[in-house]
Amino acid sequence: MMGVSLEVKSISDVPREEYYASGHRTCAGCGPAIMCKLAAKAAGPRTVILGATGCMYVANTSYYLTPWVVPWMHTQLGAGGSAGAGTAAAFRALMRKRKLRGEKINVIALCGDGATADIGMNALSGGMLSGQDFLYICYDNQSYANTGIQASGTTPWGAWTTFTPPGRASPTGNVRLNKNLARLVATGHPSVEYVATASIAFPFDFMTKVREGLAVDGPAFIQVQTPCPKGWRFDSSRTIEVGRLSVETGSWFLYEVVKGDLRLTYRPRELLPVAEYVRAQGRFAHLSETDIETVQKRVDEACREIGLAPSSER
Amino acid sequence: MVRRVVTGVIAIANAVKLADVDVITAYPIRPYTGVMNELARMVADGEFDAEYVIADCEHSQFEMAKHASMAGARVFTGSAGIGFAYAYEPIVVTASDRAPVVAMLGDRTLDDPGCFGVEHTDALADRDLGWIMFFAENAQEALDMTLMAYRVAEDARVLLPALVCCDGHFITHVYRPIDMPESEQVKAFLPPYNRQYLLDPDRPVSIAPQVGSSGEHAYEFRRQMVEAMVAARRIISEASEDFGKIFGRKYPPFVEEYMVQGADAVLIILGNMSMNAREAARQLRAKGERVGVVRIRTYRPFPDVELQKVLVSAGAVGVVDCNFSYGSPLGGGIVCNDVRSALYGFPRAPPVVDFFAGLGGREVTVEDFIGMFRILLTAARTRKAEKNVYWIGLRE
Amino acid sequence: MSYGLKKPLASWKEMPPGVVVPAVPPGGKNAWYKTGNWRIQRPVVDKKKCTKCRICWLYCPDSAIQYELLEADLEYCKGCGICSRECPAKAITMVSEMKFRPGE
Amino acid sequence: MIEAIYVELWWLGMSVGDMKSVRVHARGVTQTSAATQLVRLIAEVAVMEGKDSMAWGYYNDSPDRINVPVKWYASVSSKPIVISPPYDPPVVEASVILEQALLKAWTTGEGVGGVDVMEGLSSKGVLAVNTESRFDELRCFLPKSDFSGRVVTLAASRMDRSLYVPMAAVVAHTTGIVSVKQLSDLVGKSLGEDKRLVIDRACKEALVEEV
Repeated sequence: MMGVSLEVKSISDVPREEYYASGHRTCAGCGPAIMCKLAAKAAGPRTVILGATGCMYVANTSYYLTPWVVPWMHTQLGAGGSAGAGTAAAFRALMRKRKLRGEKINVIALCGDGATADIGMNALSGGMLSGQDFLYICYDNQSYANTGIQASGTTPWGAWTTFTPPGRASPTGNVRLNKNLARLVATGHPSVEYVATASIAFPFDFMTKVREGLAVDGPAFIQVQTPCPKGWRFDSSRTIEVGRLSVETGSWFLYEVVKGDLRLTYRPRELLPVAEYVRAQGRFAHLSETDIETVQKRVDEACREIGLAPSSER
Repeated sequence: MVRRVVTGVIAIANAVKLADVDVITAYPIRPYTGVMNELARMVADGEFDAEYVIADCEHSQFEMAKHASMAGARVFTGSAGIGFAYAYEPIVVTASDRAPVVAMLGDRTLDDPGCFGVEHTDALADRDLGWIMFFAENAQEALDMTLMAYRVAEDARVLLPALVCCDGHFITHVYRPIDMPESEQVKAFLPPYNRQYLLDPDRPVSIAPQVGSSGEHAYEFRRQMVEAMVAARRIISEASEDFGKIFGRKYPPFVEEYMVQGADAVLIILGNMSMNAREAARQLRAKGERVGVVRIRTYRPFPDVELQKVLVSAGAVGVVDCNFSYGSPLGGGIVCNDVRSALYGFPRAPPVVDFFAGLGGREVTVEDFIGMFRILLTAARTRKAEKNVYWIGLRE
Repeated sequence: MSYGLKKPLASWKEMPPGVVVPAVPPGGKNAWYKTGNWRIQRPVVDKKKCTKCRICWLYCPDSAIQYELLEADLEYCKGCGICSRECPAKAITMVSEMKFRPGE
Repeated sequence: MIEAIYVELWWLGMSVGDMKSVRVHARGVTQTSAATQLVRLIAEVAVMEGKDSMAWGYYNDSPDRINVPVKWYASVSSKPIVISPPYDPPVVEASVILEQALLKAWTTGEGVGGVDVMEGLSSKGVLAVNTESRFDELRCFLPKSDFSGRVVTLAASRMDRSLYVPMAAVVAHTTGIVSVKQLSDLVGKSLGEDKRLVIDRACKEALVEEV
């Protein structure tokens, strides 16, 4: 099933139909909203979406309304993996028992980083182990944005959040090093055949990965970086630009792990200094030059580990 | 009809198989685990076809069940004690999403102290969340109630989850003879699960969106739930009658009465303890004392009218509470306070006495029940209870 | 109270059981939540510069840019400016809403 | 029907407590802080004057989103307030617009989105707009209404980065809901003496026009 045919190479491969329509309460310039739109386009009409509590639940389906064209259902904050596994189990059983007919139905759990890396870690791991056929997409905006920007398990070091405000006694902001979710899933769940990272700033790459993840007969996981203008504090027009900077500075990698083998799907020609990414965001405004050097060092290490030449070594 | 000697958990597993359940979500906790062990074996042996999903905790287990149900599958799950408490969040939303999940609860003491003796607090603490609650007395009834639970829960006029509560040890782990229903009978009794709104790409809907937070909609949904419970009363009666016709075992839908005719003292009880209570009543009746027992089979919807009918003419009413409700009105248990509410306002309402008994799995003997009846008979004579609450069998 | 919601509020008897709302029909939009009044600036497309690459259409978080027309649906465009910033041909300018009368 | 009873209760509250309310229209996230501070400031000045007050945001607007029209309120009463805070007071003495494009927020039409800045504005009330334009240039953006009060325009964003200090001055100056002097004292004490100048300038430069 997996292969070239699933690839979205250019805009002409992007379906024109919208399955996530206009009319939702997401921020102007919302990164996760772009993710919803692209993921739904990649998956197509025979898809069921399960949305964990978070912005993409509260902002999308506010006031007893919906922007979804395809079936959608809310799941509890810590239940993305369970929702995916439960729904997929139902479809598998019903189709096998001929109580439900027709083509395969894609099941996607759309959960934020808090819902995935923190409260939903159990359910994520359980879902990945379940053998059920669903795709778990973690849209990672690196904070609990819906509740007003609190630190989550993927909030990067040094970031301002309302739980990690830089102050006189504690000038750095967030001092916890973020969890490496995709690697955690890939390393810890050998039966998961497809794990990937993506970014909305690289939409064709992301859409291809959604299709690859759905094509696997079993659980698959994608962590997609979705810059958040409210939480990261940048102008709403810069969402894609900040996402691109993240990848081009080596602060975020695009890779896939197919049956255990990691492969970068995009290699920046020449990595930019991390300061360009950090200085583009208000949440890092309090960081000193030394702090940024610390960040650069960490990024360099990560680059070396994954096989990219760090920007400082050029 | 085949007669077999099995434990309560095996009996329920057979009900699940007979109901042709599509998805089972499992997580272990004593004393309910046996039902999942048996179902795993049945599925592995190909005795029936279901997706058996192993969950990572009760929260996931009940969430999986809810979502599978909303995707159109007939679902079985279950838990016990503190495990059910761990699933509190999914328990709330399963009902409000109107997912007719059927779960077995092996009633067990809530931690701490860790103890898997029976207590009903695990179920009763969640009595107000929109789950239909049945309390079985023995393995046969547990099997039958499970079939009933699917019939009632999945009825389009109800669409609420249902819980079959079974006392730890006394039902879950004791071998008893049961009549195994035929699958043809079950087919005649239980129509396929079919609902109007579910996760179907051919008929897309959004389920459980956020509603406005300044009071626009949530209130109406609360009222709907109340109506579903009202409908459940009707459907439970209807289904009980059908059950008797098809399977030949007749159950009163809500309360089972024993020797209550002209009784001065009536004990109200849930679950397996009713066996000893009935024996105590029989012995006292033989001595000329007018005592009887009422066993509540359906706790939600609460059998208020049925209890009123039986109890207003009684001299005194005792409620056996195998649960706790710290700081409650008059220090009573959960069942006692519900019974009192149901009787309030009746001009000749009898005094109501609460008997805590059997907590933590402590045995309640026939003699214990005779003692309770004696207290009640005194209260009936004086039309006044000496104390509101008695702790039976407690080391003072 | 209308709670600012112009959609008629149904009685509890009229609501389907459970919290269920119909999906948006294919090709449609959420008619009950229009976000055009979020805009402070609006994207104005210079048709002469536009190369029809459709990058704006791809990135619009509100799916407001129409595929054929390549203009924003002003009933929904929130004026975030991503289209303008990402346009490779620099064909989209953000212009203050105060330059346009109601209905314009 | 319920609405009618509710309005009546509200007026009862007003007659008992002499309650007056102000509504602030702002943009989500970028102006939320200014809107919050504005209503809080009015409420605080009122307390200093020995009055009772409350301030709150429209509950459904929380959490707010970038650019979404949000509403904030302050109510002030010379007697203790005896009714619970409503979500949306049906009558306000002033409608304060922190971002001028909100004037045309009503044009979105049907649905949850429509926001009418004139809604419930008392006929002799004040419409205060943060703008560099004169009212004549803004008139065309407003919905039809029988409003016959005053319109105040002030280029507040340019005057002070806080935005809320000059706009609070405008509210105090035109409605008298709190006194400008008390406001100036509180702001001077809590935000610095130079802010008193902002208040003086705002009162002077605010252009008050009859509709």
